Amino acid sequence: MTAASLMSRPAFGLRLPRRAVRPLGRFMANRGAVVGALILLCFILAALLAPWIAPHDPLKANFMAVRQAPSLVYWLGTDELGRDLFSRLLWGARSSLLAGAVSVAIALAIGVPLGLAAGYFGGMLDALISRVVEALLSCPFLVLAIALGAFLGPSLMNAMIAIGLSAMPIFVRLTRGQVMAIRHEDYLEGARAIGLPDRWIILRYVLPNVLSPIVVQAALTIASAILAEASLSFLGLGQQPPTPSWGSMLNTAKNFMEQAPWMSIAPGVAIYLTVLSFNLVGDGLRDALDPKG
Amino acid sequence: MTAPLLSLQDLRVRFPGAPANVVDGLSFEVSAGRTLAIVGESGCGKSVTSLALMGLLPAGTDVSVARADFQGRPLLELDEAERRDLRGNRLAMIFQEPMTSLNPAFTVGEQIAEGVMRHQGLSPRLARERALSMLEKVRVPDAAKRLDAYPHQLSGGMRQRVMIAIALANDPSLIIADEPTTALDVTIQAQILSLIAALQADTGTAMILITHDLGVVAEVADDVVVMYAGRVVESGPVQAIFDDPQHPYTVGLMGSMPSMGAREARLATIEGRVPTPAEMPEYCRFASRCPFAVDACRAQRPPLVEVGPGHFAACLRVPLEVHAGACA
Amino acid sequence: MIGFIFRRLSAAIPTLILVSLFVFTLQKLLPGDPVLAMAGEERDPQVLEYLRDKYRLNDPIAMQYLHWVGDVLQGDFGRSMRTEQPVTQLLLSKLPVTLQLAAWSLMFAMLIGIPAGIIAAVRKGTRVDYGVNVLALSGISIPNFWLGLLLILLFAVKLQWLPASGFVPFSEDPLRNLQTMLMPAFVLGASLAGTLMRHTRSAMLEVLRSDYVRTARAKGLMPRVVILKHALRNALMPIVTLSTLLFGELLGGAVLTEQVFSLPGFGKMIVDAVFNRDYAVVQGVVLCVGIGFILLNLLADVLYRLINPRMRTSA
Amino acid sequence: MKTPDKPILEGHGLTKHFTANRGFLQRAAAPVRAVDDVSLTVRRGETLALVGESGSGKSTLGRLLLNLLEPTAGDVIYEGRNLGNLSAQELRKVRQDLQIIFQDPFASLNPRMNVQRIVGEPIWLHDAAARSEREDRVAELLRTVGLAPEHAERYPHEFSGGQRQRIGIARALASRPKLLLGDEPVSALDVSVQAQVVNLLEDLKQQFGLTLVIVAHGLAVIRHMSDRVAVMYLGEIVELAPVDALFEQPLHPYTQALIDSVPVSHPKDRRERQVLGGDMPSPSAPPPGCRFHTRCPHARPLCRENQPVFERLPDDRQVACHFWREIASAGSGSPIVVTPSTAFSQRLALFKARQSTLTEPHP
Amino acid sequence: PATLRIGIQDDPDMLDPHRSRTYAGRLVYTALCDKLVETDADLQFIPRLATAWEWSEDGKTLTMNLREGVTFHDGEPFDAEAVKFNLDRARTLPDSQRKSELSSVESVEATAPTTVTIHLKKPDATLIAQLSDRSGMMLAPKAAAGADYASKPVCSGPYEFVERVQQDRIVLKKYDGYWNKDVFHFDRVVFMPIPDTSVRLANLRSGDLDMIERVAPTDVKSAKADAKLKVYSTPGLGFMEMVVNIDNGSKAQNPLGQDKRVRQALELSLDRDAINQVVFEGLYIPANQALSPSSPFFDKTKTIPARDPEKARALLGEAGVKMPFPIDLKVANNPIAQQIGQIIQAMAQESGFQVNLIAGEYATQLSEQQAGNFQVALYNWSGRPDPDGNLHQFVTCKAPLNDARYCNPKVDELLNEARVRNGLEERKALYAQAQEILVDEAPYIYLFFDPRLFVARGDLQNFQPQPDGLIRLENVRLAP
Ligand SMILES: Nc1ncnc2c1ncn2[C@@H]1O[C@H](COP(=O)(O)OP(=O)(O)OP(=O)(O)O)[C@@H](O)[C@H]1O
Ligand SMILES: Nc1ncnc2c1ncn2[C@@H]1O[C@H](COP(=O)(O)OP(=O)(O)OP(=O)(O)O)[C@@H](O)[C@H]1O
Ligand SMILES: [Mg+2]
Ligand SMILES: [Mg+2]
Repeated sequence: MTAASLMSRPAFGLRLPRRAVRPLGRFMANRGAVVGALILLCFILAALLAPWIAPHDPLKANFMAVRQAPSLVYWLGTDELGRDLFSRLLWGARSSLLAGAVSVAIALAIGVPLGLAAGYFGGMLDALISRVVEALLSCPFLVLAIALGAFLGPSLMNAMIAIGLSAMPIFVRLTRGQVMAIRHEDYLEGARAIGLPDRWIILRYVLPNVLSPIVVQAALTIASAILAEASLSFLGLGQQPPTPSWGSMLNTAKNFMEQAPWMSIAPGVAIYLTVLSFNLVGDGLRDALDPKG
Repeated sequence: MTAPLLSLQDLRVRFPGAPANVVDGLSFEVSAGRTLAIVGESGCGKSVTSLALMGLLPAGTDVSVARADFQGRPLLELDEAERRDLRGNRLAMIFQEPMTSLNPAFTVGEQIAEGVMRHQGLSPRLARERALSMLEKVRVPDAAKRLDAYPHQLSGGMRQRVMIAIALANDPSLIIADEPTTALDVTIQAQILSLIAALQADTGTAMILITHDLGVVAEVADDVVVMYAGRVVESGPVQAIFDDPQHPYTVGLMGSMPSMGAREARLATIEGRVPTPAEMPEYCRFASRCPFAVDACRAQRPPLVEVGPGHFAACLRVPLEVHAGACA
Repeated sequence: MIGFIFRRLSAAIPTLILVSLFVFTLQKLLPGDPVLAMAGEERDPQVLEYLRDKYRLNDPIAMQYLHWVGDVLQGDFGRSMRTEQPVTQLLLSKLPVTLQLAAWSLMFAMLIGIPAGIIAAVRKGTRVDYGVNVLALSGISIPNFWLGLLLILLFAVKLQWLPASGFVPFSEDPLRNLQTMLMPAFVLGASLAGTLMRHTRSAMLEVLRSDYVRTARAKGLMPRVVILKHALRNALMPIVTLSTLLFGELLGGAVLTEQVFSLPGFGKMIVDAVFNRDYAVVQGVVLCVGIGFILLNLLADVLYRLINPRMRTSA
Repeated sequence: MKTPDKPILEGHGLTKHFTANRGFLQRAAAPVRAVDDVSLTVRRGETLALVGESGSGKSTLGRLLLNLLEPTAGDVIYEGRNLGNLSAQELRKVRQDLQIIFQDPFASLNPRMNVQRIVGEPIWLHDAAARSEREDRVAELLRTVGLAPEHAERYPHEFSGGQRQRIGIARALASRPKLLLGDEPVSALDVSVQAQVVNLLEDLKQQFGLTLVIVAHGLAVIRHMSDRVAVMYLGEIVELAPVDALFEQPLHPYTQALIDSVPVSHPKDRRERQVLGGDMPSPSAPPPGCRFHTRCPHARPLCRENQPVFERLPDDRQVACHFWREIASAGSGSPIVVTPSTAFSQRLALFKARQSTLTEPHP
Repeated sequence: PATLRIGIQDDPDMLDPHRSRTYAGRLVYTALCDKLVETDADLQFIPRLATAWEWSEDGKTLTMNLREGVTFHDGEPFDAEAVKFNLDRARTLPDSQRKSELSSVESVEATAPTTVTIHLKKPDATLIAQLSDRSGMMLAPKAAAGADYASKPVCSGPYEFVERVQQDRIVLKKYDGYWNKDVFHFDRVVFMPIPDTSVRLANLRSGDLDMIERVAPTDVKSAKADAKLKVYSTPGLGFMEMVVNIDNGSKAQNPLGQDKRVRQALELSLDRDAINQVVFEGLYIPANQALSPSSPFFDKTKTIPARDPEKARALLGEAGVKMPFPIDLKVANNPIAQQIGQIIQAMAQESGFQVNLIAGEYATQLSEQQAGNFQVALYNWSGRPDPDGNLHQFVTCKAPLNDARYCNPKVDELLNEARVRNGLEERKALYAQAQEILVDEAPYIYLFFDPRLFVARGDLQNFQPQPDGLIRLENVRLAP
């Protein structure tokens, strides 16, 4: 880098708002991202407020009202056991959003430290971690998920663990790559020159500076995790009855695609919108956090 | 003197959403065979000026000009197709970063030949021959072999030579060189500068040389425009600028260059920094850093006044020794 | 190049060992007795014990692993416990289906995703960009099994334009093969196309900002040439990586699509094998997919070298 | 200027080879010989400059001296102690004494930390001072480098390049170092700002009795700042001499070429010049014999075969060239310096005078 | 078309009747392998490869006359030696799954080319039934001696093996040398495993299949409404039950396992009819015994108790358990089982139970059940023609499928006795007595007999569904 190229970056004014505000501003300027965030907010609220806003008990079967089409009583219709789909949809938001969030949390919790270690220390450790990640990557997701689901017993938590584990390699790779990219940055060398211990440098210097692509990837992974939960439900490995999740609702609904199409429409649209929103938000984050704009 | 090749009056550039013009009323002329240097600190709008002339600014950028006459044609009023025909043909550019300005995926021969084929309609074979002769012309050793080399196989100096070859391939009448040597080592910088000088003498091409290094200016320029924050603060023949700098900014700039002679006293400094676009005042943009500034400087935009033959300065307080010396 | 390929392949050995160890560990962790699962309604204790011995299930896991490695090194992947078919034969019979499905859907995805990504990047911020993006996201967001069923109901049951299932090898009846592949390839391709489009878009945006694209424009080249030659060539790197990754994923994982369209591919086989605890098959498939992955990565690297001359000399 | 003689830091036979990590089972590439068998002494209180082309190993040598890189061979002696033999504990102590300033003011500060934390961290690490005490120290340091204490709450991106470089210097000073390595501390800055930082470094050196090692390729700055200059080429020091001697009578042909390629400072000085041809060879495959022979206008067969010794000459000079005597008398080099015009000198004097009467403005 | 494509639910396991275990396999064997004895729609035994059979007075010798002129698909002739080979193979092959079915056989003797004599250790009333299933299937001896038999089976049925693509299809073609080939009208029969019921039906409706088995009850209505399709249904032999852990490890040590009143209460909390309506569209047959109405052994006297939550609560109170009484119910991870589980959960709740559903995939469920790691499990049994096959191996003390570890010497005695008696009425009485005890002690709570549901294209003629669910293709043809 030369003087000129460096200085041609915009000079930041002291009276300009802080950088923290700027990405937010850029994010808010992105219409798609804002719409996505609003939809998500609605779903999150729905999930949180489900006990209060759900018109019916999501678990209460009504054998007199099996598979009824949407009506004034049952806004979105009822399912194969006569349970209110709208209420189940609200409650299902809990499992599905949780599935997304927790799996990504698991992936992050394992992937990021491994990636940090591999990228920062390099050498044998890096080789070892990279090989393991490669091996994990070549082990098909569903094998892992089925095996884990079978091993731990099918449940939402275990589906989340499986999804998290299989999403983990991406984060290792991403983090490692980012760390490699900044490993020789002067501020790290400066930190070493002061004599700061590696642990501290990784935590205070490396991590914050590799975080933004990770955040973006996390948003996108949440979306795929929600879909993955639906897939696992299809194989009977996701959220277990009678607790609703969108995936399991859709899975049951597929047996009644013709007799009761409304059963699949509600969870289908919910999944679609959520995944779409997470993707939109992820996109927005990426653009907002990318200094190159 | 013949009619200038390019005559620019009152160029203004504003980026969408920006609070002030990045280039604000820039005027200059370049004649065939001459070298005009544009000097100024980083961020003062030098590159933006060159991109505006080339028509390469991002879409949506607001560019206005009172007059931009290039070989008798209104440069900024041409439509996109006409400008495309001009670019790389009559009007060529050399960029600052030789390491990133060449496409890593194609051989240098191809990258030179491409422009030749585009503008001269030569066959690939002839274009390749032309590329070879261009490489020889910019004194790339082993040119025939290097023709099929990829950029990454060349050193920075070599790459900059290739960039020059690309620019010269269609015998342009004007070359805009945006800091062509900044990224290079001193020894390589010297090579490139002397190459450019020699080629220019050969072909009679006019050149706008953008730089922040006064040494480079001293070395090759005929005329100089000193820019500060998007405006011209001083312009004139190179001798006049070096021997008779009038604007306080020019004086400060020259004084802050350490000399190669025996060690002297402390360097002069210009305190403060370039105002950001948000802070650009309508009045003299240097006023906030100028040790000579008076209230009048903050009241109006100082006009460019002729202080010598062809030598202009935009300062209310020139000549300094008269105005400032008196009240010092 | 040959030397490079050889080196890469030998470097893949530890990965394969890890993959196989990994599968063995998973297998060991799996609950459920394979012999019992196999026996189902018939549970003669003597027979169960005999089968356990026969499949070395009573051996320590390390021994089982060593035996298996030894056999694999001799080209023997064992036999399916469930049907006694040789795993090699099983793999060979499923591979064409899986490969075809993967190839068709990837091709479909590329034909849609890459041009769409380029257009979106070039028209960044316009309505075209938004439209393409929303379409791409839709492709990503619709669960495959659901879309698949919907298509079957529409095109196979209602309209009767396409067969609902019944894979026919391309060599046997190309037309019929295309017909059976159309819907599954669309279902899989739709989500891949979305992913590809988005990556193409961001790679293109990145490249369009680069200095050499500016140089190309400064040469007065036509926009078409600038975009399709100078920019795309360089944006291809991440696209190639992604495509090979996606292809690799398809090798092991078009499970739901295969299920819905009754395609006898790897995905379906592996799900059944895991559920039935047919370990030899699981191991065979995973190893095969692992090898596939490694070959794909190799292919990606070879392609890199073709696209990016910088990597050729730094081999 | 008097040159104190006591060494503070010595390098003996320092060598650094970078081997690219090629991974398991892959052919190793030839190592990059970034620094090859270099010995030099840094004297207490002096300013030593390392000059050379890009890739000649200046930064690597600097980092070796500061023990930021593990040498492939050779020793670094700091105040009589071999750094290679110290325990982690002792090394940490030594780290306080040896600090570094980086070239790129945009890359050398952690963008996620505010100035208070950036500058306060070394104090926290080495002194375990109380929080308020630390804040006072930071404020004082900021004042020392010409920033306002109020700046402590801000983040690096809120500063201009020159100000950031000052923050970097403040951080380096925070652990009360004895020696400061500047790795191209001003070359990323605009001339006007560059001058501010050069002046600041000189002031600090006086104020704290620092020893400076300046890595640079801008010769004018070197000339202005340093006491002695070491010229590097392809991982080796080819000439080492007091600054005036070096600039007035360069002995090594490479030094001559370097000085010769500096642009003139005035259009009147334009002249035909002898431009050094070619590029620096790759450090992973340095040429045999004298490493400079591929570009040297005076090269003879001997240069191709024998590596010249790094000869010690009178007047505190050292040079590594077989034929320096003949070449030196050939009389190349030594830049022509034109005295500035009276108009300019007068206005500059006026400018400086005005400047100093104004109180230092803090933006 | 001369091909019949049948969509089946699961992929069969190895195609060796002596070693195979799956129900799906039996579907294929019906076309591929002839057996000595056949059953008709009323579950009566009728001749097939054996044209006649006769019991000795003491019930310990069975003599069978064999059909003449029968050849295996590879041309090998079928004779008494072949029968001996097959029965011996089924009894002695180390991994034969038929050993227990033929455990009463002491030796087999080819007394003449077309006569075979089977000597038994003790009388066995179930033997003919066994010989009407896989134990009585005749494989070509030469081929069966080879190692690769399972992947290329050779029998003597109306259709011979062509190819198999695992999980995709099993193709059979008509065997020209079949002794009764004129009543078989398809040149080829293809079995295609498609596990998902809705996909299976969709394939039938799109014309990619000609016939499907195990149709989802919820799909029956729409299939009936489709003029192009025809629905077949007959009561089956298989049943669905809840297995209660009586004495299998620590999970049995609770009132549910120890006190029959709690189990009775659980049963009383269920409304089988309601479940039938909600889940099965009323197509299933509620059960409280192991013997289906289609079996001659069906006990008409056992009426299904009506749902009675009050009484259930009272029983729970008597048993002294605290309500709500928590129980774990294991269900398979398929939609039907889960629906039933959820309904049971809802119904039992009103009777003072708190049912906790635990879904598991098949293999795990099976091991856990055997290991005693369950309290109650929902279980399906495909059914056997002879009552012994539906009772003895579940409820006698040492029986292999007795996951409940229920043990009542009286029951053992009755069921063992029923094995060696030959008269229908005599046996019927014994089974009735045993079931009396079982209903009272309720180690197994029977829920439903599943009907055999098929859907085929409308122009398929002469197909007759049978209680065992197997598809017999005699005379079946497409309308011209
Ligand atoms: N595309 C753009 N959008 C918005 N602002 C821009 C853009 N390009 C440049 N600028 C701003 O315009 C101003 C002038 O930039 P320019 O690149 O012309 O400076 P320069 O004089 O060439 O500096 P240097 O010496 O660093 O190359 C800077 O403040 C820069 O931030
Ligand atoms: N970490 C590293 N790994 C591999 N090679 C390196 C590393 N650091 C430096 N090098 C190589 O060592 C040689 C010397 O590098 P060094 O940075 O010391 O040069 P320099 O003189 O400081 O150059 P510059 O003026 O460009 O900063 C170069 O060829 C460089 O590519
Ligand atoms: Mg610029
Ligand atoms: Mg350096």
